[in-house]
Amino acid sequence: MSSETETTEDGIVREIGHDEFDPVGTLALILIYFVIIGGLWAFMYFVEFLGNGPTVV
Amino acid sequence: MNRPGPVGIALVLAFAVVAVIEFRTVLGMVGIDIAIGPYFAGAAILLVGGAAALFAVPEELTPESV
Amino acid sequence: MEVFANEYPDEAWVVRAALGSAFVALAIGGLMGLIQTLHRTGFYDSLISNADYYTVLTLHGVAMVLLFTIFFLVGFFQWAITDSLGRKSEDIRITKLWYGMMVLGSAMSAVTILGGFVDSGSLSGVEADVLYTFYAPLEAHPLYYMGLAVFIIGTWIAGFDWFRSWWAWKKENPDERMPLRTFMVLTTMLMWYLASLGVAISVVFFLIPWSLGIFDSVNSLLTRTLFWFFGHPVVYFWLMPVYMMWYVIMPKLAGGRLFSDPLARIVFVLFLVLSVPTGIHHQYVDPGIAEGFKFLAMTNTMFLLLPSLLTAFTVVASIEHGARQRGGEGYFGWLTALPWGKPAFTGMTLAGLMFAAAGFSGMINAGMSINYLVHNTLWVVGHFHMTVGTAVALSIMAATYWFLPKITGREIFSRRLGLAQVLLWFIGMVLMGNAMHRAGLAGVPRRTADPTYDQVIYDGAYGAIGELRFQIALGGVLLSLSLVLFFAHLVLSSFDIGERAAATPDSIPAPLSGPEQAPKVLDNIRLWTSIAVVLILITYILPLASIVTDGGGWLGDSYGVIVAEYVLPAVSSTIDIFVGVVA
Amino acid sequence: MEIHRYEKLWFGLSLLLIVGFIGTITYGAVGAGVQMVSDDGGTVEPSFSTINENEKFAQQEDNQAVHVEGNEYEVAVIAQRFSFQPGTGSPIQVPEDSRVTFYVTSPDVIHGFSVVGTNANTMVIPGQIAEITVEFDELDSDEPKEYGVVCHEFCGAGHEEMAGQIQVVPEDQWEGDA
Repeated sequence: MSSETETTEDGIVREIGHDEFDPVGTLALILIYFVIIGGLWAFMYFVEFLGNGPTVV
Repeated sequence: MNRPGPVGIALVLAFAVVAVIEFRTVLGMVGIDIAIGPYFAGAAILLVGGAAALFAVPEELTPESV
Repeated sequence: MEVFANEYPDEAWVVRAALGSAFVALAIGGLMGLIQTLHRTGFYDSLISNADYYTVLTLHGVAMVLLFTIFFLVGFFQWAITDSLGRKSEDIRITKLWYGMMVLGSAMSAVTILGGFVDSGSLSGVEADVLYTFYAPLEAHPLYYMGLAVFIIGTWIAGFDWFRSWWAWKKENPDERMPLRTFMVLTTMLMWYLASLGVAISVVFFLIPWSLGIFDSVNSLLTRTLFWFFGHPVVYFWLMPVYMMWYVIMPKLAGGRLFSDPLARIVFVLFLVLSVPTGIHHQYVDPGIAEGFKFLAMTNTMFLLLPSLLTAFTVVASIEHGARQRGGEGYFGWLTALPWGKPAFTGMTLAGLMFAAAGFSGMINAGMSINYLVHNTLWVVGHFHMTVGTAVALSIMAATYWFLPKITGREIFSRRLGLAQVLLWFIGMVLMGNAMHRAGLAGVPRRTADPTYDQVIYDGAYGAIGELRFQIALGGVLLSLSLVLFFAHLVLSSFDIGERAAATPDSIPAPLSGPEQAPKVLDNIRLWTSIAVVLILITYILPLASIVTDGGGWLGDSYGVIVAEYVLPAVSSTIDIFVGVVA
Repeated sequence: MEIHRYEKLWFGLSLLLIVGFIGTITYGAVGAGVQMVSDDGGTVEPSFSTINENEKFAQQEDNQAVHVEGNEYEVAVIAQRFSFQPGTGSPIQVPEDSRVTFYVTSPDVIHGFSVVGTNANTMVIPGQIAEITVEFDELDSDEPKEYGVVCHEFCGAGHEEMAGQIQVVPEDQWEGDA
């Protein structure tokens, strides 16, 4: 099978230069990551840790 | 969207195996207990499905195989 | 342009030899891991005794985190230097010398560890059941420490060898920027020189003389602190070659280009500067170290998150670039345009994903007070099996599928088999790693042959302890299967089977934002090293001074009993083993 | 040097995360009052004879906490291959609704002292006395409440046997010198 556009060995169908590339997918993924670790941190500290007494005081 | 290839299926099933097993714990946290037997059987079926999908992966790498 | 193996045959020989050593260590360590996972979960504990468990554990730790990772690193870095500077080793005899020293050192330590399995004969008394952290006054045979010293000196010479190549290249190309891979190698080695100083001082000035009976005792807290001076930055020594793969190889495999060369350099500079003055975060619950020093180590550690968080962005952006060049669209749709059929790419991506998760448990470890919750529990074991055990080990195995053809001149055996192997590792580690984290939250301790006690009931775990033990054992078995596939693949790749093609040369594409964008000061490694030294002095001088002045001097107090019980037999058995080796 | 605006945003968020983490820990120390194990416990030469002469350890009798004043108590524990004294032979008894300071040291190798299922967790290093203070709440019933204690640092063959117990007893069952 060969696709209609000409492809290189790596399957590249178009060249994207530095100025025309906005890593918007990366931003989306990493914002999700940010929300997850922020939330997990709060849960771990305030629920798991502070709720796990006795604690060293 | 393109139809997923065998590699995509194998990858999705790998994640599914993991999700199925961990999800049982999450359900346990909210008080829903599920017997361990059928749960692991389900995960095992997904694992076998993933392995089967891998056998359908062509050995030559082409853009279409992805 | 030729394949590396043909263009630099001597260097390729050393790279292959180093990788071979790494994979021997991986095989031994993996076998030990399988024994452990079945033994401590109680699924099969009749193979070894509880006492032998600690010998197995020591071998697993030393083989995996010191030998496997570092042998791979030196091989990979030798390739990176030779290939990026485009010049042969200045003196291949030196290159072979450091490799030989590392092998010799490994063999010396390995003999003493294996001696732990032998209860009688000429090897009795030759033991090193001290785990890879060898906290004094747990005592190993002197040969164990000497082996470590020889191994580390080997790595120092390797670093010198690579600096020599760079100095020679610089003389011929005075106006060119340092190639990225060379930059990564040299900054990593500078970090390593600073870090390994701690363990070298501990081993050479305290542990070797003490184990030979020259001193009666050592200051436990001092040698422990010197160990962690080295013991945390060593994790970056495992990680840096992997970061190099993620920055250099992954964008290429994805069909894209590195998003930003200057940012990659900044990340490595941050590691050079911040890696070492953090070790005290392994000692948050140690007595004898004031809270202020712990807080200082914590702030350094937290800022050390920065280079990893920046890496996450740069690397993902680079593969996104590849996906979009391959026709990917949308916020998430581009993910389907990635080359998931390449085991090297899939393996490294899964490793990176797991590193993102392990990064979170590392943040918990790094939080000074929340560390009470998890310190020395199975949580920590889960954490480092997802970092060094997956981010590093899986990346290394995956990259090998790409890397092996470069240094052998032959393509690998099978894409399918490679994919099955990396996916299996991922599944196995999610099961084992997750269960370990949760067991740790319930208070299950690490480093024990049997975590069940009459006095202890574990509760509060999400999921019963029995289920967690099952998941740990199952995960461990899947990981072992994955290792078997990996080694089968290596063996099959070394034979001519079917119509496998000869490897074709390929090059690393230029970054989107190249080195010419990076300010010159980034390449001033002397400046960054000086800053690192100053930070280390600020973080360590006062705690070390107080440990020595308050805690019984350089050598601690005399442990009469221990000397009589352990030191004297050790000395006589040293003589025995030398006699044994000579004869 | 040119840095993409998304990357600048992520750099800012990363810094926010780091500062947030350090801020949480600072809140834990200042607001919630969590203390770190530090060098307050002092040092002692690691041998039985010297440890037994140390003022904290000399006053320790059998398995009972020593009453200091008000609801404050002290317990001195020797962690050694492969037991806690007191703790392993019989449980360490402390009264409910109390503030107990543990002094833990080792005459031989490095051990751990971890009260399972709690945040009471310290290393025990020869030559150093670990000092941790914890508060035990009032009991819900007349039944004593038990906590397991484990050594969580490898200390030699037999390490997996090293465990003990703390028993929080109702005020009226407390047998120490009140």
